[in-house]
Amino acid sequence: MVSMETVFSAVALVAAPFAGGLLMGVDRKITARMQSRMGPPVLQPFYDVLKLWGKSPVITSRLQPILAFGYLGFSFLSVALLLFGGDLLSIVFTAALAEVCIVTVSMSAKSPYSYLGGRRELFCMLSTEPLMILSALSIYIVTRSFIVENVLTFEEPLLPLLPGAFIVTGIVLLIEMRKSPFDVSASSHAHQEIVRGVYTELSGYTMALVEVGHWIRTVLVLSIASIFWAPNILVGWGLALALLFMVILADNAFPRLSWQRMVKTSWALGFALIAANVLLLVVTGGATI
Amino acid sequence: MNETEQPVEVNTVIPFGPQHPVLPEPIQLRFTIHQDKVVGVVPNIGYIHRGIEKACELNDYKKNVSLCERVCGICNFMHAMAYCEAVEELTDTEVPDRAKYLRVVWSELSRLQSHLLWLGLFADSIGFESLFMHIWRDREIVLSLNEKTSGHRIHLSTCAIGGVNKDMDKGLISEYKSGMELLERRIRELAPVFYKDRSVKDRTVGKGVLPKKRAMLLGAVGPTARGSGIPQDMRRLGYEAYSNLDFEPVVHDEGDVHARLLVRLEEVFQSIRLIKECLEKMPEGPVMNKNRRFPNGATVVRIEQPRGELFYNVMGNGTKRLRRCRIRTPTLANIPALVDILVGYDVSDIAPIVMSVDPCISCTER
Amino acid sequence: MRLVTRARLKSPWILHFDCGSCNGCDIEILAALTPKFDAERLGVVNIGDPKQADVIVVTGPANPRSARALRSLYEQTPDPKVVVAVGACAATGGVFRNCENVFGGVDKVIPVDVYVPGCAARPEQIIDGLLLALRKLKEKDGG
Amino acid sequence: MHILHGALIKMPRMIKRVLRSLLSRPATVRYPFVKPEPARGTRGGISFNMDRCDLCQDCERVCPSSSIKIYQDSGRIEYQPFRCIYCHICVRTCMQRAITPSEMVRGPAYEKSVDVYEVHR
Repeated sequence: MVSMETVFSAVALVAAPFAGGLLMGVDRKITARMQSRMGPPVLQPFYDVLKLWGKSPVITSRLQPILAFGYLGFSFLSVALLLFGGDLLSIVFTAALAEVCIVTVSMSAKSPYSYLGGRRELFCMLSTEPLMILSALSIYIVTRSFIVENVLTFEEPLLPLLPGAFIVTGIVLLIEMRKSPFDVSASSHAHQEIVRGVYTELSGYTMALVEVGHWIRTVLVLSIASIFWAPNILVGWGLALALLFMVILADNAFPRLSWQRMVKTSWALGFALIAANVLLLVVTGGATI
Repeated sequence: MNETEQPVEVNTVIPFGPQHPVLPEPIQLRFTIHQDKVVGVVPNIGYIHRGIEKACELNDYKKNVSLCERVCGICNFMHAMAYCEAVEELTDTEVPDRAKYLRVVWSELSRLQSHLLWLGLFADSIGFESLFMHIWRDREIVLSLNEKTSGHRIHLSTCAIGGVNKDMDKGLISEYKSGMELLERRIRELAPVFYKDRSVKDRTVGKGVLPKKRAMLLGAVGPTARGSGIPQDMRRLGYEAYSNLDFEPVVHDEGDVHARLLVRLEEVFQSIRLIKECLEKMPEGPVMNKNRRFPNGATVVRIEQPRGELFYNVMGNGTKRLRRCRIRTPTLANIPALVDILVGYDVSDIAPIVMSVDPCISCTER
Repeated sequence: MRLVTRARLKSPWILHFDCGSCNGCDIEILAALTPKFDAERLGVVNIGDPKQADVIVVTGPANPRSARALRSLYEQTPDPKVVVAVGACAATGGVFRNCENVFGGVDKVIPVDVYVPGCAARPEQIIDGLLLALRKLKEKDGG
Repeated sequence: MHILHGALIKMPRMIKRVLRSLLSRPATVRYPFVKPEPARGTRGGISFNMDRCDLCQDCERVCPSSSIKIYQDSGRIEYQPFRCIYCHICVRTCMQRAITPSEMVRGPAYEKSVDVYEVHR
């Protein structure tokens, strides 16, 4: 017998890329308005991806299509794990696998821009992965479980207990969405010293796949952020969207920083916030270690 | 290629250009990178060379005004003005006083346009999209004044031999005044971003340092030299109406990217002030003296372009064609300095450092 | 009309290459993307990577050296693509017609689909040129 | 209070401007849909008035881009709008005032067209 929840999760899984594309469109619109422009229509990301799908690709290495599919597939898998109540840690690792795919794509090409982009993407991974794991750990400390299903059924909202971990998720979102100040590996507008960075060698349908994968990853991080108000999914998503707005605001208020600065900032800020948060929990008796 | 045959220390070579979104113009800079640091730069130019100097000898000397104007689209008025000044000297043509003031107004307007363009492109090169957009939005004020003056947003085409071929009426002057006030207000609002914002400072302070002695040795000009503490400004030679105006060159001593940034930012305010002063002091009268002679002899003109010293050496031989028209542009003088300041910095600093000397390749190669 | 064709008309990513212009047109192309004209309304993005571009926007009269770079960019850009020559000198050489080192027009190097007149071309004209190029793209698709 | 003030000072400087433009109207002219009036004196295309032209070739002589060709014997003028740099020097030079400047700029095209004018005798 298929339960209601399973059906809901399956629908959400199918809707995830569309939601991601829509969020990207809203992001581009808000960014444009912040720059006092009109901005593209909200459906613009879908036009872009459809067009890329129909364009004849330039395949520079044989690995490229497989890895592009891999990026999309693993991103999908991580969202699926989240929706079907999987393990937070395995979600983080699956997401990292997707990242490995795109790094391999860019490293396997001859272009120096792509190579440098891949290297910087590795540094992005180096900044985000520990923060994701720490975030998951701090959730574990409160709820005594890594399983999303158990976290969701935890009796009280997590945010008052874990404000630090929530901010850390915001930093992860900033890096994951490739927004200033941390858009070191690639940027949507390509006004950057390494042109399109990791995306340089992608074209046609491989680029479309990676673009959709990127949307899904954004949805993934936002859903993790929404867990912080687990009892009520609507409040949770409201929080996640507020985080998205803060990220867009940061994108427009900062220049791009160097990758060294990115690693330093994210580690220092991330570790400090999580440590302070855990300390607070112990002091207030919210959790026992 | 056999992997094992490679030396242990592999240097990556990055060809930066000729097509690159950070630089709208084609120049190739081949960077040798070692462990994310630039160890060598080889500039590779010639993508824009058109042979304007030769064409100046083939044309009628009056047509050259339009051609010289198109040496560079950004500072087009200054090129036309320098050429006209040279020909006026060779033909003993007196320029009316009002025309002199109008030339100063329009050349300062060019400088304003160029510096705002640069501030925007620089913001873009450090990945500050929104600042780029806001600066370019404010730049439209200058362009709309250009359009009202001469009917075109970029190429003013108002400079002619013997004066200027457009006059300003009362209405336009008041529009200029209100436009300058609006622009000043809007740029003042953005100025703290360049002065104080910590993230901008993080990208600019201490990057691409050019000490004063080195700048002198390499012959840097314009804001690149002024950012290194050299108070060099050709406007102090007092050409056109500059001798009647009151100003001091903007100088910063640090010699890094931030200093060059501040020099240009402060020159924006200086230009606004100069334009206002000119509009106040402008005398009435004709704007054009007809010239009936052919250029004869040789002369040298030096004027201050937004990027530095512009040098025209025009030789005539008493016919309608010139014997020689030699143009030396500021970016050419700044390329040795550019190559020097890039070495030793990170790959991520390449874009701001290259932008900091404001390379204008179409001037450089002509 | 096919879905992909419709999407193609709404998302022209441009590759800008200057092969010898005076900068006038180049800054106007950038100005067309900034707040006053904001070509991003029409989906225009200055992508800078030939492999992902749909519209090649060329300025300048082309000289032997930049022609080589231009030709390689044209070959790197996958189909379907259109070329827009912006400015008088990209169309015919314009004021540089008798300079020694110019070919006098981009169409001597690569096939050009749309010519935009003006020196420098205004942002309005450039946007019109892009829209005309898109119509050509549609014709190429058989739409 | 001092700490709060310090934090505000150190806040990124761009946020104020960015938020204000988010809430105010964008500066965009919706160009292809809304066509603004051309500014007075815009240097647009030119056209020849053949009733006035006396084929003196003055405009051909001054044209910096050689976009005007006048054939005196056949009474024909060829004007290349895609070579023209729209400097309007010809308009100022023409003694007969036979060249009419327009404020409408020339639109883009698939082909480089040439405008041909002929004297009706």
